[in-house]
Amino acid sequence: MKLKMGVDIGGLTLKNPVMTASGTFGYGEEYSDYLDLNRLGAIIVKGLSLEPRDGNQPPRIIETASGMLNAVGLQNVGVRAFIDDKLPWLRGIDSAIIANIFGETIEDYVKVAEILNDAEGVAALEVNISCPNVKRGGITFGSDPALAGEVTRAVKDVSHLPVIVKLTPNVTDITQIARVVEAAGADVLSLINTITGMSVDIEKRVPHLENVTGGLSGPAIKPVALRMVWEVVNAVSIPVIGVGGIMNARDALEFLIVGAKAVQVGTANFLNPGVTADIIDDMEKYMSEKGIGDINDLIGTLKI
Amino acid sequence: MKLKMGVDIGGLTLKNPVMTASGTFGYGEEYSDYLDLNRLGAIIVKGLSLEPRDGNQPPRIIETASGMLNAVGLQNVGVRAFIDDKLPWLRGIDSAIIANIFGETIEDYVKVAEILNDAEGVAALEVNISCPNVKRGGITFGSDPALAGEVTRAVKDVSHLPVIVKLTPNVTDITQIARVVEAAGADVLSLINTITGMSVDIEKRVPHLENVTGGLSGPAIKPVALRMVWEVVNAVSIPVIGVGGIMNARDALEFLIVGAKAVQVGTANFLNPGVTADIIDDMEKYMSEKGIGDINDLIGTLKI
Amino acid sequence: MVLKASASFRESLPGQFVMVRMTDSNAPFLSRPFSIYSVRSRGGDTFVEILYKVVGKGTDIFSRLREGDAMNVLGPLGRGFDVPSTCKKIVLIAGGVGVAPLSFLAERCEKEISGAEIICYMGAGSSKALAGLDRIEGICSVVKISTDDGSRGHPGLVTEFFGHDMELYADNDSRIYSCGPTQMLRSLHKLLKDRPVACQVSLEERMACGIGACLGCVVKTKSDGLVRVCKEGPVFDINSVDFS
Amino acid sequence: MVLKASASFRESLPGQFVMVRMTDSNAPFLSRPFSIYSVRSRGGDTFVEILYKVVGKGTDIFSRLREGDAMNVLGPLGRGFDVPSTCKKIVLIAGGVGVAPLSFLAERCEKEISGAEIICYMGAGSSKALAGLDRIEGICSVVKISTDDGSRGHPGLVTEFFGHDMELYADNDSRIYSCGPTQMLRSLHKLLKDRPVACQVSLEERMACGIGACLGCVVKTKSDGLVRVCKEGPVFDINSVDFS
Ligand SMILES: Cc1cc2nc3c(=O)[nH]c(=O)nc-3n(C[C@H](O)[C@H](O)[C@H](O)COP(=O)(O)OP(=O)(O)OC[C@H]3O[C@@H](n4cnc5c(N)ncnc54)[C@H](O)[C@@H]3O)c2cc1C
Ligand SMILES: Cc1cc2nc3c(=O)[nH]c(=O)nc-3n(C[C@H](O)[C@H](O)[C@H](O)COP(=O)(O)OP(=O)(O)OC[C@H]3O[C@@H](n4cnc5c(N)ncnc54)[C@H](O)[C@@H]3O)c2cc1C
Ligand SMILES: Cc1cc2nc3c(=O)[nH]c(=O)nc-3n(C[C@H](O)[C@H](O)[C@H](O)COP(=O)(O)O)c2cc1C
Ligand SMILES: Cc1cc2nc3c(=O)[nH]c(=O)nc-3n(C[C@H](O)[C@H](O)[C@H](O)COP(=O)(O)O)c2cc1C
Ligand code: FES
Ligand code: FES
Repeated sequence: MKLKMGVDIGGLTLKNPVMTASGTFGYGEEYSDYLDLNRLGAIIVKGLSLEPRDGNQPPRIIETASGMLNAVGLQNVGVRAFIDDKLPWLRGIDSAIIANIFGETIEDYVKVAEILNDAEGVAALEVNISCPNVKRGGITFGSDPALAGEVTRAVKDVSHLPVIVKLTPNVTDITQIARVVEAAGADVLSLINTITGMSVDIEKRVPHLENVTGGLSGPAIKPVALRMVWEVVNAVSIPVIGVGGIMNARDALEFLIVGAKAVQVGTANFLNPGVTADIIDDMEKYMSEKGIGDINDLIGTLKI
Repeated sequence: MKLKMGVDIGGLTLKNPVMTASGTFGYGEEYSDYLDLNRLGAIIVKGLSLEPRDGNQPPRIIETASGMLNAVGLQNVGVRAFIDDKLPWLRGIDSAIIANIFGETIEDYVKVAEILNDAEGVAALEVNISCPNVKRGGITFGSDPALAGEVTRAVKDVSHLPVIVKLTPNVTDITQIARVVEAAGADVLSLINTITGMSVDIEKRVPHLENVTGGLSGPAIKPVALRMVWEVVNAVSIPVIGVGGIMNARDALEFLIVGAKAVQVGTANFLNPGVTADIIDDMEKYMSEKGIGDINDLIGTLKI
Repeated sequence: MVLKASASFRESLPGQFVMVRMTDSNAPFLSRPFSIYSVRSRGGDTFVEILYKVVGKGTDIFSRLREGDAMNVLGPLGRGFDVPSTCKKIVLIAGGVGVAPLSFLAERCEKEISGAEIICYMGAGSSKALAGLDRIEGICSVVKISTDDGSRGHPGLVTEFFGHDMELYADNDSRIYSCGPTQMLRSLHKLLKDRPVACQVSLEERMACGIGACLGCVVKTKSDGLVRVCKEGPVFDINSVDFS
Repeated sequence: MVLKASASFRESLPGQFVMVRMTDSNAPFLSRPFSIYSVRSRGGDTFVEILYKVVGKGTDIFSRLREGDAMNVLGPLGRGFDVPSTCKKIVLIAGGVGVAPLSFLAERCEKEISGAEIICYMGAGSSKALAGLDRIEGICSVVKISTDDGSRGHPGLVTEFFGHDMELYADNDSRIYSCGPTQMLRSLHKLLKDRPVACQVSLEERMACGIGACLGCVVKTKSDGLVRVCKEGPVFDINSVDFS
């Protein structure tokens, strides 16, 4: 049986629902020795800002139980260097290339989106709204419904590309934010970004991270991600991409079954750089075993 | 060197800062074969409601990566049966007995608190505000600052006991709730309760829990709990008790170092029923090694 | 798997169980419950044996352990089977590894009830899944085998096989004990529901603590609502359980 | 620890490292980086050896593994030491298990640079912590030992010991290579900062991916800001690193 693995999300057609999560797959090339990048549904690159950024001082990462905290601080080469130095290589890959963007003001987001309008080879934007808004006292865009809506609308107004908005889990009611972002014009939602956490070195009595707090990722957060995806799928009508703690096909399938149209694999890439290819293989195996010919027939089939 | 392990929290003096978390230690007696309960700083019993409750249908628990989800649904014998059948036995234990209480309306909380005023042997109340308010459309008391303040004030108004309010982590800004609850008269804060999560059986395509979602506990959530305790310690001036993912003395020490005056051990009791005694022993060992004679000299000593 | 354990296990009753966990590892995270298959003393040490089937993550990890690996073993836990002082026919109905507590029970009955005939109905998916067969054959007068795929013994469900023979066991001088998948116990319940014969079953439910504290392992009963399998069970009178 | 690995490891360069993780286990969660201590071929198989010290959770778990346990090994990774084609004096300064990559380097230098004298300064906390001593003694012309507690060799820091001898190594015909705790490299940097001698050091930082993707492992450099230890390093020219 030939399996149909393709999914449509907000005007974008992916050859399969497996994407790599922003910040965990570099600019793609870092992984080219470890798997055939052409197999991926999409590659989402490290978050891009208007100007290059240095990020936080080390130590930037620390392991936790079934997870890790990172405080990389959004270090990146900047959107222009991405287009000049990284994108040409990525154009050679037959997989959707998605640019993850962020800013400290709404104008920053808008400018990055505008610059990417002219960049050939970018299939969509993913807007990371888990960043502090420097103009509004540092509250993150993603934790305030009004701000989340504003930044979404601003990017949608200028961008020619499908716009995915990536939600933060550090909120009381993620469906509220999801609905506002949908109303503001987002084509797709992706969730979750990392959960803020902390870890302490009891010998030195200092935080393990120079930045004090960091973002928790990995299998530890999967139950929370899955719950939020399920809540959001039931609250909006645009497609939802599931992210958070996916280590293998079984984990990915849980997200599809609750209703995610696609998934992103993050931290798992660090433990096994070829993991996404394994996930696609094992997903196909599961479908064959269950007699499911089209992945779309699996999506959203949770029985309650 | 004789170590000073006692701590004062909101008018309550504990022989040491190690408590057992509500819902994970039954009514104490279940553990009497496995450790000397007199060693504990405090025992917090399973959450009590006005009337006995059956709780949710099984399956109620499922394991996750370094954690577990539970949807016990607050099954309990009811506050009166607790006083009649469980408390007499607990009075024989030389450790503070704390009654965890909850309700579906503010009146429920008030009635349970009033009934416990007359119960000899209860050292304090811990008010679980992670419950849905049935009168206000099911929004949980703990995720709405106004409701959290209201229920706190209502319990404080009637209770003669020190009142600990237990915060839920499922909020955007836990410091906001913490400040409101402090202003409403809480003597102590404890945090965190479980984080809402979900898990799916991909063979049957059903949720693993009959209740669909459940509360995530265990080491997976420790980084989130520690971050929230640190945030709250810096936001309020009443004592804070740290809960979430504590498996050993090292974990417990992290919470004390960021500023918690005491800790609660939850899920770890399931894996090793004698774990709290080990934690107290190892905490003392750490203090001896570091030459810290009084546990209060360790609390809040994080260097940033 | 044979586990070296504390001397307190010598008092174990058939039907009681242990909670098992790897020392110093969070995988699997929770302890796993297993019925006690046997308890033996050798040279002052006590050894608890369990018989298990690999069905998921935890049992997969256990199956890759090697001699000498350290485990935490909590027990003996729960309520065991009631063993009568006299009885003519002891009927055991085992599904798969459900044979483990029944085998322990059969050993005990053989020792303690003189003159009782012990008959075992043993069912499994296929002949390969008939774990523990040799030992129970050594204890029982008769072992009647059935397999779902017919690869050995009676083809079909063990409860069907037992159903055919049921009239052989008089209500007043027989005792029935069963352990296996819930679906099997449900069928047995249907078969027996009009008869006053004494029948006890060992139930399974997901557990966290095993000692009655977490309230995770409840099962529905007819008159007491939701009760804990680890504390009020795992052995229940079949008529007290609400199998609906 | 000796790891059976893919043939690609035959191309490993001294100073390169591997990322090691237990197959099918989340404890420790992240892979751990270790310098390659040696690479050997035997009967068509390739074996990578690492020399490690138990300092925390991960290394503790590794130390309890047994022959035949499965590990995931990623590598060879990063930038190794530059090995000159000619050179009179190769000076190695090792702190503790920092001797591992230097030992691999010494083997290579002995083979590839004819007539070079290889001198090793080896320091550790105490005589017990002098792991890998025998092997490096077999390769180098001289091994000069120091221990912090004076239990063997020169009492004091290895950098002090080297400092006394420094004038023996002419700037233009010597090469210095070092690996050890950051504090030690910082002292070495101070000692050498006014001299134009070629010195390379191998740095350590916490890593998640080991392949340049996570940006977790950065270190401050004088002219390029924060760069990745796993990709631009772990070997750096000592003068390019900002030790402040
Ligand atoms: C009192 C008691 C005694 C038991 N005795 C034995 C025994 O002697 N031998 C034996 O092989 N097994 C026994 N079991 C079942 C055993 O506990 C489970 O098979 C085991 O926990 C599965 O762990 P896992 O990680 O391999 O599977 P998981 O990955 O957790 O799950 C795999 C499958 O097993 C099912 N399962 C998991 N846990 C349980 C459970 N506690 N009860 C029922 N089904 C479960 C799941 O629904 C799933 O379908 C007993 C269970 C109980 C409650
Ligand atoms: C390129 C490179 C090569 C290395 N080569 C070797 C080697 O050949 N032999 C060897 O024994 N060790 C080597 N290390 C260090 C080794 O990676 C750490 O000792 C190991 O990861 C500690 O793991 P753990 O879980 O036991 O300790 P943890 O519990 O994670 O930490 C225990 C202590 O070790 C420190 N530590 C942890 N990880 C690192 C790290 N990546 N770098 C520096 N300090 C760390 C922590 O700060 C803490 O004080 C190397 C590190 C790098 C980056
Ligand atoms: C080291 C690291 C860097 C990350 N950088 C970004 C980023 O630049 N932009 C973004 O939107 N998300 C970023 N994330 C979040 C991931 O894309 C993902 O949402 C999160 O890690 C949860 O998925 P996981 O558990 O599979 O890792 C980063 C995560 C990690 C671990
Ligand atoms: C099975 C179970 C039942 C619980 N019941 C209660 C409860 O009745 N009241 C309450 O306030 N918290 C309850 N909790 C939450 C714990 O007290 C604790 O806040 C949480 O589990 C986090 O701590 P841990 O990670 O150490 O378990 C329960 C937790 C578990 C796992
Ligand atoms: S397993 Fe915890 S109450 Fe039964
Ligand atoms: S370890 Fe990931 S970039 Fe170096």
